[in-house]
Amino acid sequence: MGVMQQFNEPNLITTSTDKLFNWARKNSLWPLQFGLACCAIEMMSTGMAHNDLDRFGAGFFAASPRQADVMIVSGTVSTKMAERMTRLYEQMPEPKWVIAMGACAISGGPFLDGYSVLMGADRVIPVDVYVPGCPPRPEALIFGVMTLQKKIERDQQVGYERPLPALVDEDGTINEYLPEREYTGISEGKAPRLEGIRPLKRTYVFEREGMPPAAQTDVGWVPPEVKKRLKEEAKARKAAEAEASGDGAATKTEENA
Amino acid sequence: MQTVLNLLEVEPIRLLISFGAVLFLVLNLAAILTMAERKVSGYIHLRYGPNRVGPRGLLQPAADVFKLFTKENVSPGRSDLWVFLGAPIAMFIPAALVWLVVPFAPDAVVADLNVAILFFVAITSIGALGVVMAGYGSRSAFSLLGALRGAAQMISYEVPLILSLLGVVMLTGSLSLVDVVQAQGDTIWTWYFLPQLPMFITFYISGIAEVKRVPFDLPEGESEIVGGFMIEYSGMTWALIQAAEFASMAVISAITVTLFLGGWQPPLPFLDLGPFNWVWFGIKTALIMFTFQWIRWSVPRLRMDQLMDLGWKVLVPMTLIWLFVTAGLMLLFPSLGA
Amino acid sequence: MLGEERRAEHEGALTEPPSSRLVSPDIRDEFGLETIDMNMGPQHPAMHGLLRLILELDGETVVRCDPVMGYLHRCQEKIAENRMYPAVIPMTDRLDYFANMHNEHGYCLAVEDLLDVEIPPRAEYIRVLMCELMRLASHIPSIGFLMLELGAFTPILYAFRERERIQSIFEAVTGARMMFHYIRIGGVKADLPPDIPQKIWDYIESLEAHFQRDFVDLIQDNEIFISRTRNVGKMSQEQAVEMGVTGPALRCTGVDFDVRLDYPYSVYPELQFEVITDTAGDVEASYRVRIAECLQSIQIIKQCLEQMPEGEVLGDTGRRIRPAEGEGFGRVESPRGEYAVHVVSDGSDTPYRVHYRDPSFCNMQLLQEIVPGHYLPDIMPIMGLIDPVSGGWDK
Amino acid sequence: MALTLPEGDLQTRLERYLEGLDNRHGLEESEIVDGVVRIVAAKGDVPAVLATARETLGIPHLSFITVVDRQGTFELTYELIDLRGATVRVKTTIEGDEPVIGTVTGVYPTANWHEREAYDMFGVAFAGHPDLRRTYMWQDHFDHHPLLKSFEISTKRTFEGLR
Repeated sequence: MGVMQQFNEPNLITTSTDKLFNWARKNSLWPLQFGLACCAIEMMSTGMAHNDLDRFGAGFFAASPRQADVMIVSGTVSTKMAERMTRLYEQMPEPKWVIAMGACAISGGPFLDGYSVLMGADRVIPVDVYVPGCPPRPEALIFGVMTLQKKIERDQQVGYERPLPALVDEDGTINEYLPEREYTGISEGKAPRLEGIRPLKRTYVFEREGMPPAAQTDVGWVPPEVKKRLKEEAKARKAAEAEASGDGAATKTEENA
Repeated sequence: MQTVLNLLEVEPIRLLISFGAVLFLVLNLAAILTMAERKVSGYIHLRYGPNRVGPRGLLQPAADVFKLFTKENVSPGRSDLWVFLGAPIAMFIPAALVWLVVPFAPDAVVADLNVAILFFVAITSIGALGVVMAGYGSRSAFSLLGALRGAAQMISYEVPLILSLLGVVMLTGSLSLVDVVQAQGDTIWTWYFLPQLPMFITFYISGIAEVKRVPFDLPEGESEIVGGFMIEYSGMTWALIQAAEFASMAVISAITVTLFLGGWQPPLPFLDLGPFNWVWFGIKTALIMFTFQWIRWSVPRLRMDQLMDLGWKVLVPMTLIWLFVTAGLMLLFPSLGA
Repeated sequence: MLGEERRAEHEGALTEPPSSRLVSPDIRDEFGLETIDMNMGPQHPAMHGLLRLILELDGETVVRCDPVMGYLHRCQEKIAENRMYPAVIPMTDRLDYFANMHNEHGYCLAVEDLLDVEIPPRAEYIRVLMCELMRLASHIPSIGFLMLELGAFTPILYAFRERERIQSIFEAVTGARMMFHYIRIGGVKADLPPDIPQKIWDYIESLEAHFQRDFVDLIQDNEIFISRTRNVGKMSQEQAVEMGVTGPALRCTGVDFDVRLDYPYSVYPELQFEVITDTAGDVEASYRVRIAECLQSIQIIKQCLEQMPEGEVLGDTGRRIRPAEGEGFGRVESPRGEYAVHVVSDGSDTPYRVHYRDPSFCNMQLLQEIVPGHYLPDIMPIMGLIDPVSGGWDK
Repeated sequence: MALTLPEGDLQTRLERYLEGLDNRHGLEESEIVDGVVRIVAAKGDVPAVLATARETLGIPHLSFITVVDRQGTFELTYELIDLRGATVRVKTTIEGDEPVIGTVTGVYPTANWHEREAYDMFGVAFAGHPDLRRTYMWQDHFDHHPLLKSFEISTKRTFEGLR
């Protein structure tokens, strides 16, 4: 799209290509074959004979994210899955859209209180259409797909200002624009930890022989002698830290003096 | 006008123009066949299939193609870029090249080679190269497995494919496809699929295996290795692979029709349409392709070892035996040969 | 038994045990052979949800298979501890989302065990009726999934056509397509609408008429289906019992354990049905067990409709459910096997501890036992044999 | 191939199980309640009791292992069923902040994942377990044992707050 973006404002070329490409994109929305939980069954029902999603050209469920256009987040996203979901989202080629299907994908739904449940898919990836329900009926998902089609129809390559989140006064004037939400963090490594809960001491990491590296970070029961050694190591480390900080404090006082 | 027609007689220009026409046909064929596939699957599945885009959903392939045109073309970070991007081209060119020797009608063939069958055999076997390139270039365990499966399968099934051609070659005494069609005559019982029935079946089955369709779609194996060698392709490169697959499927159907089902010949003499005999060719090719799709939506997939068993333990011995039977009959009754 | 003659005909076609395909590590080292590690899932078309398999492959032969779970861990047990007894029922719906009725039933049985509440007989019959409809709505798609994973796309659509019809019955009775919240502590939420028994009867009759055509004739004698499933995932009775397998996956080895008969609950003792077993213990046998169980379910539904008494549908539990201190157990036969619930009460109106024994979780231990030695594409039919559900094994 | 399931009348079988377990081990409590053999054993005896149940009495199936956090002590319930109507419920109590108990994976291989689950959710360590990893949670992201009563989630929904 580099050629088109050299224009500063919409003209005949950009608007007509917009029309063509938006028409093509909205009529050929291939969802990623990505079933998360209960809603996946209703998503499957949508693709099946009774509610035939293929009528709208959206019936080709691509198994590989490289060939998909829209990701239907169908179900509860756990923190363990959130990283995988973000990676799948990043593996999809542009342009791409996301439909959050069901209460869990919108806000966490009935599992909102859970310790391992992400409170909505939009905490990690940008969501275009929300389809409420638990689970939504197939008709609701079809309505969601059609809503997404309407959204795609409005898309422009040049001269389109994305609506920013804003604080609006009572008379409708915009008071202040809010910064856009940044979707970083999860895909780079760790899911956000729960705060305010005291970590327990009874977990240890150890390497298990004969397992591939991916499985080695899991926890296992540790024999007492190893446990003892680990404790000693931790104690030594703590002592070293204390010493270092003591040194640091000492140097600081020297500088001040 | 006359000069233009005269120009068409000049050899290099005629070749170029007719090749352009064939290329146009091949590229459109992929789009038409995806639509046909979705409609046929719809009827088998008791559903409608695409029916919102254009009249009865007929513009669906256009939407798909334009969408794929504007899709981002991702190549994995660790991929071998030249091999990765060259693979779809290496798959598409052989599929399109074989169309050069397919006789659509008595005078409508791009190049009436006297070694057309050898050309067909040589060019189709290049297709395996593209699969291996795609699998190797993607640097993914799934695509590597897919490529290994693809290479093993296509090379194995090349053998029965070629052996099953030989009966026809022996009967005709020529390697030219035009000669083959003309030798079959214009009545349905003189076509080669009757005297060469085992060869016809072998060619049909190994043809399906050659174009990697269900039940032989192990290199793709959507539910096992998630698309196999094409797992990492997106946008236009993926579309090119799909186009190559559909083009090779069409070309295998066309060659089946040419070799065993009388090419452009009408089934009965009074149905001869004269210059419009290519209609017969089209109808027969479409029927064969329909059976491919019918099988596609009806049966499960084989496993690798079973696939090899079928190829080497059933199809190859069958063709070899029938080859000897044909040769013996031709020795006994010399009138059989051309 | 269905197709027994064909089995005899094919005997000896594939007698090589899968373990003989494995090369021992010493030989691998000696010839410098390398294995590749492969991750299958959590997003994979054939993983029945979010399962990740860490595989070690020698060519196409699986050397080691290590299932990793937890991608759909939804804290069901913790949330149940923080909710009142009746409010846990809608959460159990979301456990094994192909067997919602059975989950509710098991939980309600456990709480009723604590409460000693009288359940009206009509409610019991309605519970059994709904559970058996649910079993149909689970077994038929599971056959479709098995075929889908083998590469045949069409049976899943026929299966979902039936599921859609059963779901419309559920919708008429309970008001929801999937998450019913219908079975309550002490009975069921509401009586059947007046025209529903006739509708169920008509549907069951029509299903019986075309069941053979759509799900048996289309699949059973297909040569490729037989070669892909026969002697795949073969296990002995000891192995299956040792690994804690229950349900169709256990019954296909020949152990006739069925909670409905052996640990009778509800009105199952009053109904006539058979426990379906098969001797082979492979994927094809499990397919045949599922098919025959569907026919048994149809018979049970018919008996329920014929014998159903009139009367109340909800026993008196009081407005506020507050069981005395103690423990309650409930055990039902879900489509995947033995589903058990253990509820511990401390006298307050929230359970002190709820533990679900989900059959998907326990049956999945089979994977690491029987997959090594099979080819990579055999994992898919083996998943079809176990037929786990993501919400079940991850809770 | 063929597996023999226990036979005979339910009541005699229950009595046989009770007797068999009672004779061999010093049990703290043992009784038959509502068709269930209920047994309370000391922490150290549990693997031996289960071994007797499987090897001598022939109870083939371990249904589940429940851990209950009694704040200070952990209560474990092993539910054994003989697939023919009889149930043996073995209970034990573990004291202390770092609970350890012997594994029963050698007796009932199916206990493997049940013990992993108990370890993940409660931190109960099973000594001698071949592969004691967490089943559900990640060490990298989560270093709590969530089903402990000391671990509280945000909302508790009861009538108490509403009235």
